[in-house]
Amino acid sequence: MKRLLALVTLGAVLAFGHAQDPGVTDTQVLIGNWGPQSGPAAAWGTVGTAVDAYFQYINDQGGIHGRQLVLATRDDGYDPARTVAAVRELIDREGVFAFVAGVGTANGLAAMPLIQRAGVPWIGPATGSEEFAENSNGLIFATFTDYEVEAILMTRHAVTELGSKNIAIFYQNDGYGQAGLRGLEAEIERLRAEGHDVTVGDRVSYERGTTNLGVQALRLRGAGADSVLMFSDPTAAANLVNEFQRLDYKPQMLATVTLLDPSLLSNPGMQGALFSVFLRLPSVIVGEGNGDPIADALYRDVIVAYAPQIAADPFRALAGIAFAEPLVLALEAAGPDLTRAGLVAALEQIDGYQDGLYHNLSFANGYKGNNSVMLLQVTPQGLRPVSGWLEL
Amino acid sequence: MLFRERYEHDLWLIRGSQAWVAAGVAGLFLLALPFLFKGYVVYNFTLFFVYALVALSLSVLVGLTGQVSLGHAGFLAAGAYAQAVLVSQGVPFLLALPLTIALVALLGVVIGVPALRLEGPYLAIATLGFGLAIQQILNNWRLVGASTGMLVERPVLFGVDLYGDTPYYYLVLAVAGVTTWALFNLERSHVGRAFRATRDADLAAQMSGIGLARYKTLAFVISAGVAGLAGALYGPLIGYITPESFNLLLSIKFLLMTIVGGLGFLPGALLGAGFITGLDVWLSTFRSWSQLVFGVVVIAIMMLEPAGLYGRWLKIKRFWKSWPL
Amino acid sequence: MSALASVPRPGSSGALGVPAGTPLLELRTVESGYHKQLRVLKGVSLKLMPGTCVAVLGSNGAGKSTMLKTVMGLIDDEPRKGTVRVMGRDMTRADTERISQAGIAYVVEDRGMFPDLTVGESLRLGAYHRNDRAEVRADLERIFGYFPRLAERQKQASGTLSGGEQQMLAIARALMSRPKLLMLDEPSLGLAPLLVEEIFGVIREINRSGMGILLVEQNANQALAIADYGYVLEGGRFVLEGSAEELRSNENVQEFYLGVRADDGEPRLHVRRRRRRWN
Amino acid sequence: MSGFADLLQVLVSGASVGSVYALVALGLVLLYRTTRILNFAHGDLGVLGTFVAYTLLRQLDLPFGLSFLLALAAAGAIGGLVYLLLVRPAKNQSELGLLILTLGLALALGGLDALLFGTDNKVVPTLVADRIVRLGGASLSLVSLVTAAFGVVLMLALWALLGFTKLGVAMRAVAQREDVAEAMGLPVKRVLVATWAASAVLAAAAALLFAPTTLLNPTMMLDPLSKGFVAAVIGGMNSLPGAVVGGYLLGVLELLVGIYVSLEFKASFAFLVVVLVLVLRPHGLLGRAEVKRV
Repeated sequence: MKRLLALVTLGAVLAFGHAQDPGVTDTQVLIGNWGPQSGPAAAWGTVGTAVDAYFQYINDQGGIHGRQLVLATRDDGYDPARTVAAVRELIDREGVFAFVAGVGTANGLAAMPLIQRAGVPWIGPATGSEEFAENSNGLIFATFTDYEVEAILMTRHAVTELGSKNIAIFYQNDGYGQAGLRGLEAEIERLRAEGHDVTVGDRVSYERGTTNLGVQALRLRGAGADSVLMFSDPTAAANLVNEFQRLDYKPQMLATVTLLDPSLLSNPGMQGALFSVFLRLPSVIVGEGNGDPIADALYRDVIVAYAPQIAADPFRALAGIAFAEPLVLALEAAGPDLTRAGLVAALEQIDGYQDGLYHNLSFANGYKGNNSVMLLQVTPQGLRPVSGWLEL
Repeated sequence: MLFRERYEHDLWLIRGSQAWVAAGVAGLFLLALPFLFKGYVVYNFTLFFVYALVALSLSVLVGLTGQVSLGHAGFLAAGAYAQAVLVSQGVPFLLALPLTIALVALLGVVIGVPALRLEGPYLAIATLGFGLAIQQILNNWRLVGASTGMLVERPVLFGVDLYGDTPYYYLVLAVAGVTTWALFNLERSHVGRAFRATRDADLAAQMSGIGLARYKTLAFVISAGVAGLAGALYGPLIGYITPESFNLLLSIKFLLMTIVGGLGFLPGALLGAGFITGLDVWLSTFRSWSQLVFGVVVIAIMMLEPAGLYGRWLKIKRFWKSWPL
Repeated sequence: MSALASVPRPGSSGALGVPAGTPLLELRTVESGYHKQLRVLKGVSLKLMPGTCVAVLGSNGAGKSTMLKTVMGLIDDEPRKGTVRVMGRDMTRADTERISQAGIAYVVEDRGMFPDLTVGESLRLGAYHRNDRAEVRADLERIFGYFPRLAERQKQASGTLSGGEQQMLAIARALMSRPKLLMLDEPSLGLAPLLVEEIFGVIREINRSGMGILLVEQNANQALAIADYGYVLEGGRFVLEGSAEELRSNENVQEFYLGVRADDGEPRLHVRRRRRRWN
Repeated sequence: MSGFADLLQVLVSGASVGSVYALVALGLVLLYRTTRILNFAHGDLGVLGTFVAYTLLRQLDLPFGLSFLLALAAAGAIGGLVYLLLVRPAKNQSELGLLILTLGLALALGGLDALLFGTDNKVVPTLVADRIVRLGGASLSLVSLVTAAFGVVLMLALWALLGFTKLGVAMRAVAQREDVAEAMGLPVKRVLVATWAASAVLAAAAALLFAPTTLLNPTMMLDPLSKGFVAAVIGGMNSLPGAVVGGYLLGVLELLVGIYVSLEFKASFAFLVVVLVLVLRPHGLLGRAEVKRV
């Protein structure tokens, strides 16, 4: 046991005694990432591909302080056990400097203790769970507007702007959907206290992966809700909307950013629905000529140019870039002598940054870098903004 | 020794001096492993031990008694959650371990009794349903964090904090080693022979006085208990459990392990668990190709070697032993 | 039985261009078995001329069924040695389908019912490879005339038939393919003696209508009663062959297959089992 | 929820999903009773067929009906090839080994779909433009009615094939006694190819009918496949009418449970039904015990 202890101490001395942090050489920075490239959630593999494309784009511009960005990405098949394995390997063997994106709430929660123990910064978890920012310990920098905030902002808009009296929610029975439910209930209570006449019509859940959603549609129609918040995945939403049409039921739908899927936008049943987004959107999503110029440029120069295979999934692709954006900003700001401490300090300096995909990126007041959403409406001409940037 | 010449040969767990040397080398390698490799290798070996326990438990059920289960992730989940809840209620880790085994074994009775009446595809689909049902129950059970899941801490045992890779590796190695040894012995005991008899000829076994129902249920109980034990080790290993993790794909992987390894041979389950765990690690860098390659590898094994990897190993061994005969 | 003449006649052999005097089936030193390791047939040779009925006698495990399966090409990669010729053409290790279409029909040992198929469906299945619909219908009518009981049960599931009816259906189904050679594996198995009489009567009439018959039997009495020629199969070899007459009069055959006891006067219980000595 | 209109609504919605379950179950049972293979690649064969249809529609701009038919044909061909290239060469495999083979195939096909067609969600148009038909206070969608009708047509076609054609009768014969069928000189190999092909066509038809109500992606058929297994088991793995009954029963019961009992319970309900049915009738509602040959 003594010898073991000696070995460990020696290792620790070596690690801390070293001038430079792992993953950094004079010519490159190694960044880690995981995501499902196989299995039921494989669509989210797009995020990793987009980050890789973004890195290549940056590298072709000369890299950052002469260093090339290299992405080491692992497929975890959405299985937390494999996420843990992948993260260990990325830390121990690959020696990554930082993590970026990383898909899945459960996967992220399983990886979080490892990442924190190793003191690796993690930028832009690709999930809207609030857990990551709340347990940041100065290492995790979240940019996804969390689901609860999203629900609050959507509810507030429905009641104060659209005059909704009876709001129901259709949610996936998991952390994501339940965060939406919490947000809805909290905001309704607050609004009622303010004197608004509004009730929660019904809380209708479904289990992830199920496809027979006729009951949910019948229940929502039965509740007579004039607005329905949708905290589901695109497949379930498509199912539900098709059922709505069959039942001839047309509530005002308010959908989360997760539902911003091209396939759903083209669904005739989604006409008039509102989508909340936390990113600037390109023309390919909102319709020719309506796109934000920053988003348009990134879509064209990064996605179409470097990863055309994911161009059909523009939202997840841009989200990938968005998760990596603060990292690139901070690497730039941290200067040529790159250390993890330096990177974290640079990240914490980001305050009110508006030139990227976010409306207002700020880590000055906490590790939730982004708390704003914008609502867009599906019209025959494409997505049209119906609100400015809403913030808590 | 090429052929078994006496009945006692069947009773030896390890045959011949070469085998002893091989087993010794393997044992030494496993003991020294944390000093030779980095943390992620140690982690993957620990995960392999846990999966090997599940594969063994499934091999007892499928290989020895011929009852299929497509829901073993359910037993793993039950074990992981039972252990986590017990520990969070203040039950010491080592005491929680046997309690978990007992609880999950009890669940095995609950599943095993109705399973008596089922066979073939009916049992496969019913157990598949069991796995999904466990997932759904956990997903809606607020006490265990519902879909959010539970954080699982690693224990401190006898003053050693098992937080590190190495101490936990040794704990799992010890538990898995003892369990494997026990199961290998079980296979050769009269219980093991009775299991096989129920598999090979229901009718004949019944006539020769083997209580068919008793042994079939017993197999479920043992299998569930061992899978539950694996679950109890799995939770602290990953550090975080959610119902989502114990999905159908995991159950399928366990079945793959037992069958790819070689059905009906317990060593085959070990080989299969090692193979599938390794394949996952290897394929994690394959990006979008990983699933296709995984599927093709499985197909290839099943087409080329009906008896699985262990069958191939036996053939190679026989070839070299009889060479140049 | 007035329906004698109405049994489907084998297709005129001249049409196939098979010269007269060519055996329907000829085995030359055939060796066969299972899984490459087990050798069951250890070199058997047999010849079956058109229109004749040949019986192969043998006890359990002698290799009778293996021989028929080998002829039909039902055992993969067998026969390992020797040749099988059907109507002069080499059919060694050929596809079962091809062998069947060359004109051999095989009635398996347990009668091989498709329990859920009706009698009518089973019979039409026998004519699977024939496209002459009118002829098939005519054959069906003729066979119903021949087995009136099957006609009554046309719409009945074949799994619900009695044992004797199932055997009739098995034979009728085989006839529907208009074979030139009918191979029967123990048609008497598990049937009451009266039924056995009836079935063998039918087989004889089929034979008289010109169809070759290869009959594999343990019931030597019945088999030799209708056969022209016979072989005795033991341990994978033919130990004796000859005309039905010769076999019937052979002492060994009498004792071991016909159940005629050699009258040596000694009390039965004390008789040491005699060793069979062929040659 | 109460009243006749609502009940009618439930029945129609349930029957629409039920016809998808029934088609899936029918394909599974057709294959199982002939080959004793529990085909876990069934859903993925269907998805592949749907991707073919999608490609023909979107890339080659072929008319809808033609794309649909060509996709069914392609699925049939793929099913036949699966038998010839994978299952037949592995004939020394045990039943469980073959099950694993189909699991491997399911993973491989899913991976292939993701590589060839992408993992993003795609929209497959419906057979007819949707319209709401009012009936006794319930609103019925034309698409669900057409879906249900098309499902029934396919089932009738299968019934006709098995009952009245030579090939169909041979398929049933091979299902009952493959050894005898072979000894009779029936073209067993071709019959098995046809069985695999017919099963794959049913899978593709189910997926094609289902795709418009959801979104097309490589994992689209996961849930309908597991429900199809449930329906098949409820009805009896060797009974084709059982598969149809099981499918519709499950589709309607699921909705009733969701409305009158609990939504959270709905998803695991299917398997509770399985356990209940199997405890009472271990071989399904219309299935029969398989005779063990000793």
